[in-house]
Amino acid sequence: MLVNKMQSDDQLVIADKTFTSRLFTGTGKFNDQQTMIAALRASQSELVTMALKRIDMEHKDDDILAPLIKNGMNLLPNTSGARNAKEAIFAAQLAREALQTNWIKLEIHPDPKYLLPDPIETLKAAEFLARDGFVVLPYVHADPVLCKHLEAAGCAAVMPLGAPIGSNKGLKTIDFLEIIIEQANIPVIVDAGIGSPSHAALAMELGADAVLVNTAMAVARDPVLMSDAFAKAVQAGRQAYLAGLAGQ
Amino acid sequence: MLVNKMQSDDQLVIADKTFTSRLFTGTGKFNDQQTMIAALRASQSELVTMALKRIDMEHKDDDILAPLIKNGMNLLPNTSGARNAKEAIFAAQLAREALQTNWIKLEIHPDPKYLLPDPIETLKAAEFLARDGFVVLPYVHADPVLCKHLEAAGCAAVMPLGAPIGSNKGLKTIDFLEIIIEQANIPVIVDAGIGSPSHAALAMELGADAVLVNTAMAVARDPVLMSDAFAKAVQAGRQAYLAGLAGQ
Amino acid sequence: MLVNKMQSDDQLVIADKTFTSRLFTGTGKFNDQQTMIAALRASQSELVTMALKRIDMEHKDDDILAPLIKNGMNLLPNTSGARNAKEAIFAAQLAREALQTNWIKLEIHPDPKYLLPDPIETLKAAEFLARDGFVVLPYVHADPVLCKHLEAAGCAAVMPLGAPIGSNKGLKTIDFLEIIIEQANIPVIVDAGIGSPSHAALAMELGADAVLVNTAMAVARDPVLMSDAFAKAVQAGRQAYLAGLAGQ
Amino acid sequence: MLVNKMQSDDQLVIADKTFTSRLFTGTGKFNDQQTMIAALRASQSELVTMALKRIDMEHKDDDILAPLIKNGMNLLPNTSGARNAKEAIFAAQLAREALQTNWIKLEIHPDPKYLLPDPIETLKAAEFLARDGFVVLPYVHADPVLCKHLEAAGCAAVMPLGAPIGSNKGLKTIDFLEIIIEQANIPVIVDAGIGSPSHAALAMELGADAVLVNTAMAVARDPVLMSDAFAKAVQAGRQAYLAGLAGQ
Amino acid sequence: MKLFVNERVITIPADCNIEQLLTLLESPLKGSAVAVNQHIISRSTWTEYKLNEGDQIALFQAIAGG
Amino acid sequence: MKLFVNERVITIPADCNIEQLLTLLESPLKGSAVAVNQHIISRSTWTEYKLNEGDQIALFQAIAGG
Amino acid sequence: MKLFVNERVITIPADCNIEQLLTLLESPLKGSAVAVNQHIISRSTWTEYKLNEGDQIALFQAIAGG
Amino acid sequence: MKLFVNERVITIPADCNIEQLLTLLESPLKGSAVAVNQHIISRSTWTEYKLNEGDQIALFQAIAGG
Repeated sequence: MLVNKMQSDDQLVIADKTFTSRLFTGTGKFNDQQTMIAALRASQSELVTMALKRIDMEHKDDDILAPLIKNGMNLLPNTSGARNAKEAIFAAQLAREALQTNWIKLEIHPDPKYLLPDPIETLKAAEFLARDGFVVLPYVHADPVLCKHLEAAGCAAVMPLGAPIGSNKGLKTIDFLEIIIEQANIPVIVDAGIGSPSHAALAMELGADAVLVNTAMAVARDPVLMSDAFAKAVQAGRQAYLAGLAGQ
Repeated sequence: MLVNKMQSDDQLVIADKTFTSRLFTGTGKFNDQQTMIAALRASQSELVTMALKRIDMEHKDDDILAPLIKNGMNLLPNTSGARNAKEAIFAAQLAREALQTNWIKLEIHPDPKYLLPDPIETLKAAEFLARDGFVVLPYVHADPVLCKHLEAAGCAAVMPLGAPIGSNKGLKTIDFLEIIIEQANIPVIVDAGIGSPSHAALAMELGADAVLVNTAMAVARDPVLMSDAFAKAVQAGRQAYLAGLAGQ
Repeated sequence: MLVNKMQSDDQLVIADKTFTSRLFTGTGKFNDQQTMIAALRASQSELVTMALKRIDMEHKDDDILAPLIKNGMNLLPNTSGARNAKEAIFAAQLAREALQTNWIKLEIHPDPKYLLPDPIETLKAAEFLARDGFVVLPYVHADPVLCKHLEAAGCAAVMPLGAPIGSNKGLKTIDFLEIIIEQANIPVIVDAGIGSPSHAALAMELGADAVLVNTAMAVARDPVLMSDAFAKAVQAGRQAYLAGLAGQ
Repeated sequence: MLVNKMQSDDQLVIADKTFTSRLFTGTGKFNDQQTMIAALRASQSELVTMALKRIDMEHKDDDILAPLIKNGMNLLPNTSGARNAKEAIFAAQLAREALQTNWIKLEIHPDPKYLLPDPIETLKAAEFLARDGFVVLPYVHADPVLCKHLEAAGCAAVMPLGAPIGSNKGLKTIDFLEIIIEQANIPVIVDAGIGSPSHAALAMELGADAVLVNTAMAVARDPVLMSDAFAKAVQAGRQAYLAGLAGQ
Repeated sequence: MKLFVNERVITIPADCNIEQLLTLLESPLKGSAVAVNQHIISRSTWTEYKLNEGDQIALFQAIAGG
Repeated sequence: MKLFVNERVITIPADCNIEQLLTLLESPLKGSAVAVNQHIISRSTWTEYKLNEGDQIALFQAIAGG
Repeated sequence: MKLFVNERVITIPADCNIEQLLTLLESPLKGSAVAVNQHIISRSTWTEYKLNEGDQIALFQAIAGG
Repeated sequence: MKLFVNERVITIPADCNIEQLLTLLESPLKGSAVAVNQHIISRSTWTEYKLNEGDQIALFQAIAGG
């Protein structure tokens, strides 16, 4: 049948990995680990972000790694907390050791209020990390020229934002996402701001290759049901893109 | 499992019928009947609209009825073409005879350019038809006060528009749809203007009880794949509504 | 000079009156009468709305009438508070006696929360009042078909809303205002929801004949400065309409 | 009177210059020089952009300089056409010689289709030019972090875009303009995309210090009338900002 | 003579007309409208219209409003 | 006997009822509705309803539509 | 032997290597990364890398995060 | 003496300075900028700066622009 054929054929390749699901997820802000795992399973996500932090010797965190790996998810450590290229590079190298992966979500946000990414430091770190063998996925403003620079620097994908992290405002940068998608030769993953399944579907309809969702799942009243909703919405948006939406 | 449980329990009741799918569809504008049937099957829709017209004795139309009924779809004849209450009532009564159903999608649009509904004539016809035993689903502007009048007149649901028919512009009336949904004691079905799965998901996230889609499926490059996309998007939006979206 | 020539020629005619200013104003919600008069003067408005109420024998209101008339403003009494056609007709007739004018802003809003107008009762009252010699300006939803009915009923203008009264949300109905303006043979005055000068300018750029502003002026920190801002914005929008905006 | 008092006090200072008008203009795309001068006069603009190009020995251009200077306008040469920092620096230095001003609008856009600015090269050039004694006004994406870098680099103002140049789409970056304005310690001038007076008014209502408009004036059917409309809209938006807009 | 003005009982001299009533009540003539027993009384007849015992007078006035 | 079906003149045998008419016209019974001289004729009476000379028959059918 | 782990003073036996340190601290090997005096130490050398008196150890662990 | 102005070959008298060149070319002094062999020549030295055989002159002028 046509639909199934489409789905099995339509895979996303980034660097050495092939993804069937175009919904990437984060592991932050869930109430507890059990809910997180159940939600991530419902999302069918194959790539989940993680952070790295200095161990607090008094209050050790749960082991989050084992259940993720057990469920077959690929890990995408991020450099959150880094305020400049130097800190981000250090964080990336630590993450590589900790998680034994050369994939890195490069995040540099000097401003603690809106957590918006720094274009200058991000490009600097991306150039270094790409040469250092990393599969670099930088979180950036929806700036088409910057995205071309990052592509030239050897990034494996770009992750432009839809709206400030955690704002749930949707695709406020839609006019620029369209240009980025039009011009990119590497996958475009819309990150940040996606607050509902309809936002995720819209990003996919525009031709984004994937979306990354975290807050909207984690803080829902029912995170598992919400994650399943996102999974369906991403499929719906992708299929609509492939099926050819009529113009307005 | 939670997700399945939710889905099997979450049914929409209108008058004497119970629906599992919240995606209603139209049968217009498809390239051919075979594509239409395949698309409607992919949509999983359980209620499809039809029109009625005077038979052209020279050029008879295909029998569209048999395959729809064979596929278990409920029929919702409309009164399209009616320019006032009198014509709409006559059309409704004809449709009742032709399709042996007392369900009617009441459409009265005097203006041929934008096909916008007439509030005055629609209420007049709705009052008559509801008393005459019809299950009346009126297509209306997203006018909250009018919707309350139609509810009082005995309509089984209201079908406010998102944007002009066939425009694919999405939920341009969103501020008023929210008020209608807040105030209604009967199901609210968003009709007209839904041009993509993300639009459909958004309508469901707002709390609409169902959506009606036609043009966006029929004129897609691949109507079957698009219809499946709409099915998923409607489920996604409904689940998100039930799972409790976080605020912005 | 071109600009001045344009301004002196470009007048708005409604029934028997000619207006140089296309900014109509309301008199509600000002902190005190002195501020109100100063703000209305700054607005250069030539038509101001008023309400009518039963006199409270214990707490008599200020005489608001004298200063308005002294400043050369035309009065537009409204029927606010009316919940149906009968109450609105009575209110209009009272207003005619009280203010010795046959102009009436017809407002019928049964719902106390959003104050949205009732299309059915408004048309009924408009038909009666127009035959009874009133210059009827009905406040209505941005419903193009209803506006044509009101035009046929003999209304002197239509006053479609941009957003719910007092919401300051701007032109949420813009897609339908454009259709109303395209189809109307009587002046179109955008009422309700205009919360800032940019909203007022936008309405005029679309081709609206005038706007009515109240809340945004009255509740500003500096109502006089704000009213002057609205006066300029309305002129700016009107001039842009006349000067021919380029498409996007 | 309050209004006049406000206007005479409310001046914009950038580097060594004080502006009464907050409408900056461009000189491109006018049909002829006479219309351009008349429009710029009507706009009351005190700062106008110019470009620099290699003289075509066969087809010499009109002397545009004399009438601008005669009308008391300050000149803001731009570096348009520069594709990287090196070219922009060279262009800035040429412009300083040609126009005997150290003010420069720094524009670097490698992509000829959308003319979007390059954040990396722009910051590099800005750092150099600021140290070289220029009053640098960089045209940039609405990227708050980049704007802070440019401020630190010694720029006199930042000029974030509302939408791609010449698109007339308005403030598509509004969510980020608000953050830029909130965080900036130097003037914020919204540039590019302002297609109508209502857009200009909106930018000023947000708290922008000035706007730059060119295409929308130059390609209007009546550029003089349109320029006057923009002058009024900018004043309206500024006054509304000062007068304290009520929230929605 | 007793009658009702906006639901309150008022005592006035017999043979009073509407204009006299308004004056008694210190109510402004301008900007006012009067209904007697639900019928609006035209301003032009205020001096002729005699009020009766038990009349229900509704007295309205223009106020600030949107 | 002559009558009109959707404005066209048709000649049919006398004493014909509606169901017979539809059969003659090779028109499907299902999905159809019939009005005679502006009155809608219920499907349940199609076999009883005798047509007369000059009757104006309007014949409708369900088609695809939005 | 005294050294610093995430700014806290820790006393451990001399000749301890990184893997032994983690075991002493009951810290998981998996998902962890270690820097000694600002230099990241590759996991493959943890059993060889001898710690010295006064070393500044930074110990990191993967946690949930957006 | 031959040199290049905006890629075109021009013949001018020897010992010509920049200001003289502009005058010969009937090019306005105001609003112009000049680079010789990629170096921008300050307006204040235009009368002193002697041009040489084969110099690459780039001549710029202010024009209308956004």
